[in-house]
Amino acid sequence: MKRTIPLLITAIGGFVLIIAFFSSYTQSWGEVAAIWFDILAAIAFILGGGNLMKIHLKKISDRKAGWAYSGVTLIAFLTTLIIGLGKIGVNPSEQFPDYAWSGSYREVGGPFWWLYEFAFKPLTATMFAMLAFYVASAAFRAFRAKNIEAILLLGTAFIILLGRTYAGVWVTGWLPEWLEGLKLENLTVTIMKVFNTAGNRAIMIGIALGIVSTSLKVLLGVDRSYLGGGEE
Amino acid sequence: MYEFFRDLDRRWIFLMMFLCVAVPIIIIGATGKTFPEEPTQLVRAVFDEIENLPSGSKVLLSYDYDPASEGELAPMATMFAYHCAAKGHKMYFMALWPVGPQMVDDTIENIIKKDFKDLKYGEDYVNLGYKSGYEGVIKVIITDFTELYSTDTRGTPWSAIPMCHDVNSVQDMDLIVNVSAGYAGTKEWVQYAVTPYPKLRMVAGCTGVQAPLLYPYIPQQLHGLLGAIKGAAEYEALVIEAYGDKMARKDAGDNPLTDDNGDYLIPGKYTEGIRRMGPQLVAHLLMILLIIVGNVIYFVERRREGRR
Amino acid sequence: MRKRPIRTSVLALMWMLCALPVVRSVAQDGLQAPAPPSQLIARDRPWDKGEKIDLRWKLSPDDSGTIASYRIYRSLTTKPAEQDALERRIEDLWYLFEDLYVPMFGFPPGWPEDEKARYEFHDPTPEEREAAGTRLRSELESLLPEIKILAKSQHADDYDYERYAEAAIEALETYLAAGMGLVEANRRAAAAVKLLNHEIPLSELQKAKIDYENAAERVARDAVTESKLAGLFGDNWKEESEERADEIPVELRKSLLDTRLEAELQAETKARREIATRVGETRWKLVAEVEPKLLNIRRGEMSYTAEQLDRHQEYLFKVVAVNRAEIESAPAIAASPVSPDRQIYDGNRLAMMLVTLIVCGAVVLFIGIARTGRPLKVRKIAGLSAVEEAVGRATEMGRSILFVCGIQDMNDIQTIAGITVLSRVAKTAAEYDAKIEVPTARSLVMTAARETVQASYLAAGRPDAYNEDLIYYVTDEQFGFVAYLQGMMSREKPAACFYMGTFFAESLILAETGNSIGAIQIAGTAMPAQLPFFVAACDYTLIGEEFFAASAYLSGEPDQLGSLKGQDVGKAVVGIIVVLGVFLATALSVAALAGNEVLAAHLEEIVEYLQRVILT
Amino acid sequence: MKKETVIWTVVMLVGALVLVLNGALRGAGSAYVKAVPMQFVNVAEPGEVNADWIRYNSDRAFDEKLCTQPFEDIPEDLRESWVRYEQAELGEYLASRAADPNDDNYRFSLSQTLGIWVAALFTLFIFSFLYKDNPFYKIAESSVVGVSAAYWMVIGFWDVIVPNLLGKVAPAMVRAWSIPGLEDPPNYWYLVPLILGLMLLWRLSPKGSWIGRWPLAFVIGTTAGIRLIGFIQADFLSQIRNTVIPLIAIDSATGSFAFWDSLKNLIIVIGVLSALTYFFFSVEHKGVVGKTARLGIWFLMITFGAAFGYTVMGRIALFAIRLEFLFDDWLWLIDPLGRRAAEYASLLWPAMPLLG
Repeated sequence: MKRTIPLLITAIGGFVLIIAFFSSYTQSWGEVAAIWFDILAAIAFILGGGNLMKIHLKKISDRKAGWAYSGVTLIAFLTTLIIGLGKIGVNPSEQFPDYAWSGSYREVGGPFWWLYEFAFKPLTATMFAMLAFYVASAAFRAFRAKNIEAILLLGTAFIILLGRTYAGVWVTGWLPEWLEGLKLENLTVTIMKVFNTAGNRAIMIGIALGIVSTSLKVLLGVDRSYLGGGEE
Repeated sequence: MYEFFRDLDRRWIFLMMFLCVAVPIIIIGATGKTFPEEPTQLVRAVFDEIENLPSGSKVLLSYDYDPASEGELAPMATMFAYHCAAKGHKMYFMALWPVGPQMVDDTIENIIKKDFKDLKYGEDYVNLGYKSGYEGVIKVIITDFTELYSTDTRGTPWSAIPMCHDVNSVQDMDLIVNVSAGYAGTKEWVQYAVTPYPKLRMVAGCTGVQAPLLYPYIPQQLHGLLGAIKGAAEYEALVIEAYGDKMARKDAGDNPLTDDNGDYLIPGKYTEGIRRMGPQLVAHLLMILLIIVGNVIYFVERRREGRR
Repeated sequence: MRKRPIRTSVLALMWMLCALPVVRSVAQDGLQAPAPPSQLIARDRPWDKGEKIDLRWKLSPDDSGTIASYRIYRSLTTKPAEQDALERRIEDLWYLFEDLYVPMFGFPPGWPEDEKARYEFHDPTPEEREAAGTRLRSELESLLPEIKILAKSQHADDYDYERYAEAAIEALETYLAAGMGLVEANRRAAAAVKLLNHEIPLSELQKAKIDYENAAERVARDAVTESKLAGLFGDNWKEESEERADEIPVELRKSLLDTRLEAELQAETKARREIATRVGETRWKLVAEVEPKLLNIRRGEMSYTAEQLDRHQEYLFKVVAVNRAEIESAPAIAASPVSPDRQIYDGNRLAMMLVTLIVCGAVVLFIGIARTGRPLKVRKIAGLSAVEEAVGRATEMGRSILFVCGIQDMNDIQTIAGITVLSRVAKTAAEYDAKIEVPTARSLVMTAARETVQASYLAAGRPDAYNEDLIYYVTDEQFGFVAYLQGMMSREKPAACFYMGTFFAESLILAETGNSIGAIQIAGTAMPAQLPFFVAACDYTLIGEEFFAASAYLSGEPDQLGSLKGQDVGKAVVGIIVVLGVFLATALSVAALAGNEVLAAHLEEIVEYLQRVILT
Repeated sequence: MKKETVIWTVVMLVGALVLVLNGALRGAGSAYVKAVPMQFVNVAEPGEVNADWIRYNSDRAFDEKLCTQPFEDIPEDLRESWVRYEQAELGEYLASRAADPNDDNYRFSLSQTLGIWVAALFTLFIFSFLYKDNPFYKIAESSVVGVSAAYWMVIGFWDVIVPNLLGKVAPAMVRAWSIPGLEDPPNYWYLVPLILGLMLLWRLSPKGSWIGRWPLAFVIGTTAGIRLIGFIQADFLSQIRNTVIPLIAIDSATGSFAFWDSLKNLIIVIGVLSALTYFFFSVEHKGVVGKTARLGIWFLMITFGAAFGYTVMGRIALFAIRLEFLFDDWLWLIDPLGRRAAEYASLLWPAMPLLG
């Protein structure tokens, strides 16, 4: 029972949506399912957020190494949550000035906006920016011409890197007109349009097939690891 | 020497990267000097597409990005708006991303309201705003705008916007300009607007990550593409070349100011891409250098091992 | 040796294509109107969503060289007359409500004095109230049955607004029952009628009317406002006046209001008069302009499918021929109006359904074959044999294993695939008694991962070793999650890192951090943009389809391996279609180059069918 | 180790001193706002159920009798007002002060100044990880986890739960509370996700946690169904369609044979087919298949190289923007946009002659 019903739910949910796609009347069911999923995911925040609080509270109460940082996390979490859910410091919306709760929780100038603009955004954007450094160290360490495959990878990257700056123009700008196709900036375009297109297409077709077969395995109950292993 | 590089602490690489970006930013920021740009074919195609339309053509500008990608895309958005305004096109702004309208507003405030004071809202440009539904929005407005856009962002009814009177759908546009940071964006515009209606013309500006996936569409479905900051910089160079006198800072008598070399003094907001190409160029050279050094080490290593 | 006959026959075929006779038409420009096309037939397109109508007509008898194209028009149809009349009555009723409100009930308490002046009403006498109330009541009573019919009609059903009609009827009935005295009942009834009025979809003709009126109104308004405000603020009066509203003198506000109302009234009257003169004439809308192709000319007829129609409307079509001098012929008009019907099955997707059946069928078939116990041969994937090695090494070193299932939610197949890989890795880890840590970026993924890992420990016979707290939620934010992972990895130094799922920019941050702590890293993703970073920085990478195959490999169960064979059938299908399609497309351009237009036209039709119908 | 600590302490102290001086003497990192009064008037007709609020100073206001009097004279229940603060530049602030010293439309903003400093410090904290893991990074890391988890929860609540769940199940309540413009009638189908959600939360109870598997099964099943169809339509078929290209291409302008395009098409077709061969699972990569698969790998490697090159561009731009934020908004080292008056433009002016 505990395992059969979920398997049935999975199979019925999936196959109904597949069949619905082919009928004029039911084509929108897929979108409805997507909205329902969003709602489920939003409700699941309670599980995730609760888990987050539990872990950090435990660290603090156990006085584990670095428990003070757990304190920072908790304070940041609760402050943001209260300000955001309570729409603190937010003015009403312009269409409904007499409804106190009608304003946007993200209103520019409000406390939640402040947290977004001066904490969330710089922190995440800086994490993103660290990639510039990692890209450099990866280029130094990993791009070694060990074999033909590696040479192709780094050679292409090399051409693109050069071709996408003014340096590319310097290096090959002297080429005569009949060799224009070999100018770095044009070579870049050819690589992108021909080789890159072919490679990407094959990957995409393969992925689509992989997804079809994975989905089928899930729907048919061949692969049921998410429900916990083979045995009943 | 060889040992030093072989066991190089990656923090040295980090430091080099930092310097390669920081120093050019400060030098360029302080002196205003930049590298020259040599526009490539694709960027020229974008420029020509807008430039060759007769003045007064209808251009749909869809700004599908958010603040996270502003660095790469805002210069393009700025330039697209400037170019269309300078050429006298009618601009219809819209967005498929929830924060897109803010990006549009920024552009309107900083470019149109400051430098094109005689353009009138509703007659020369309009901000149609954001509608949710990703590519679904494109599928609808390709045949009928009013089904989704009954009003603009200010709440003006469609029928009360003068420049919308002879517009029923995207098909009435002479050109689609898209600035895109991902889904939904250029790919969806190509798939759901240009592919089924091949008479439509479209140019786009996109982030570096997206560019490889868009090349397959050029030039049949996508008539020009600005790829990442480099594309933005080249496009800026082209527009400055064509409209430098209009764009330049003005003296009291409304004459354009020039520097010692006779080049126009262009306000900083129009050279963002060009300025950013400085650190970009130096950093790319560093990357190339790193790849070369890495390989030299590798070959020396292999030879030494072979000798053993 | 074996291939030569094929090559020879292909060459022979191409040679034959080139040698076929060439048809050319002589262009002849005429200044007279061309002869009209004939026998236009409009029919509902079968098996569609109820938005398409098929048209078919015989070409104009004129020389094909003179006809440039055919223009297709459809009428802007109005609704049935009764429907229209009823709508107008509801509209009138709304105005009546508006007009009667104040005379009946007087002004609400606290209404400002000068507001009263705005309505030009006086406080009504009891007799006036009585009379107004009676009139409203009788109007309503006579209209209510009709509204009820409307609410139950097919029309309401189609447009999905019967709930509004029901609500309106309910409110109106309450109103009639409550008598005239209740202000609140009156308010609600007025709102109900307004709602009803608002919800009835407009016909295209009505839409055009309203647009026209609005436009006239706006022009009149701007004309009045601009002159006055421009005097005050200059050219940029619109923006300026909004920013410096405080500076607009109160008298100017007042005079603006008066002149504007006056101007609007005049404009509206004028617009109505103009529209009145146009009503009754049939209005046509250009749908498309199509050029006849060579095959159309040979067959003497053409077809076109009008799309994006409303299945509740009736459409009349006409087709005219246009010659090279842009002169239109007399029209061919379809015999009667048609409206598109909706069928239960969407025929557009027939080809897709077949493809789905073939691909899915192959997978199911091979799973079935595998279950019969027949041995299946599949090749090795390098990265997968490393899984066990990585887990083993972590155990040896006494360090943990890190497993990340991407940063997307459970509505992404890659996450599900990542979880299935997790189940195998967790089982191995349980057998080796290694600690496995699974931070997740989504709450639902945490839930699913807990189920999975718990089951794996159970399957490995070590349910007691399972620790729920090692599978935990961090944050939904991509870079928040990465910031945490980066710090955690550099502190705890896991010996093996698995990245299996959807990754974006964080791929390289993870891989580089993992590299700096010397962990064995195995990645699997189907994100083409991130693959290069994993390929460059990880020890093993499962590229695209390999990633989905991984769980089948790791499980080693025969039916799982069967699905891989099924996938290969899918790839073979791709290969066949591509080769066939490329051959046809090539033949098409060879024929075109050789100037064989007839053959080219036939081939073009086939290639188009392949691309537009089968592969959509 | 001790020496390193000393060096770092000295560096940091000097840095902090410079920052404080830069902030105190030049005002670096300060932010300004413009106060915009927001005035609204209810111009609903009598008998209208809903209020109809308009900006007192908008275009529409000129059509309303109520707006022909000074705002203060409008009855109190028919008007609402507050002040909105827009971001402004130092240049505008100084200009308005110079024009009229009593004008307080432009103001110094303490909260946003503080914000800029917090943002700048967070930026530095994160970058400090590049040297090595340290307490500053840990503070930034803990903050970002806490703030972002809550941020997404707030978005989930206001953008999903309220409009898509409560707004469907109990629209009257939502209308009276936070979305007055909500028009939809109740749609009780949305009780299904609500019930599924509650089943999911059942996990929190000690007993019957298996109930939580039902919603999970629903999610996974529907996902599998939607993606199966979606990928066949969008990726599988459309990519095959795009590969149906002639090996002999025609120049559309002249109508003659186009050699280079033909070659490109040939390479694309070969590339797609050979890379697909690489993904074949049934056959070992030996002999002809092995060679074809090898060719396929080459195509894949070129694809990866191209993606790498392009992505690098974006990453460097992102880093450049963080530095611009630090140098421009925070330190006032550079001023490429001309946002401040000349005397605030650059700290580097003594070095200008050297830089040319």
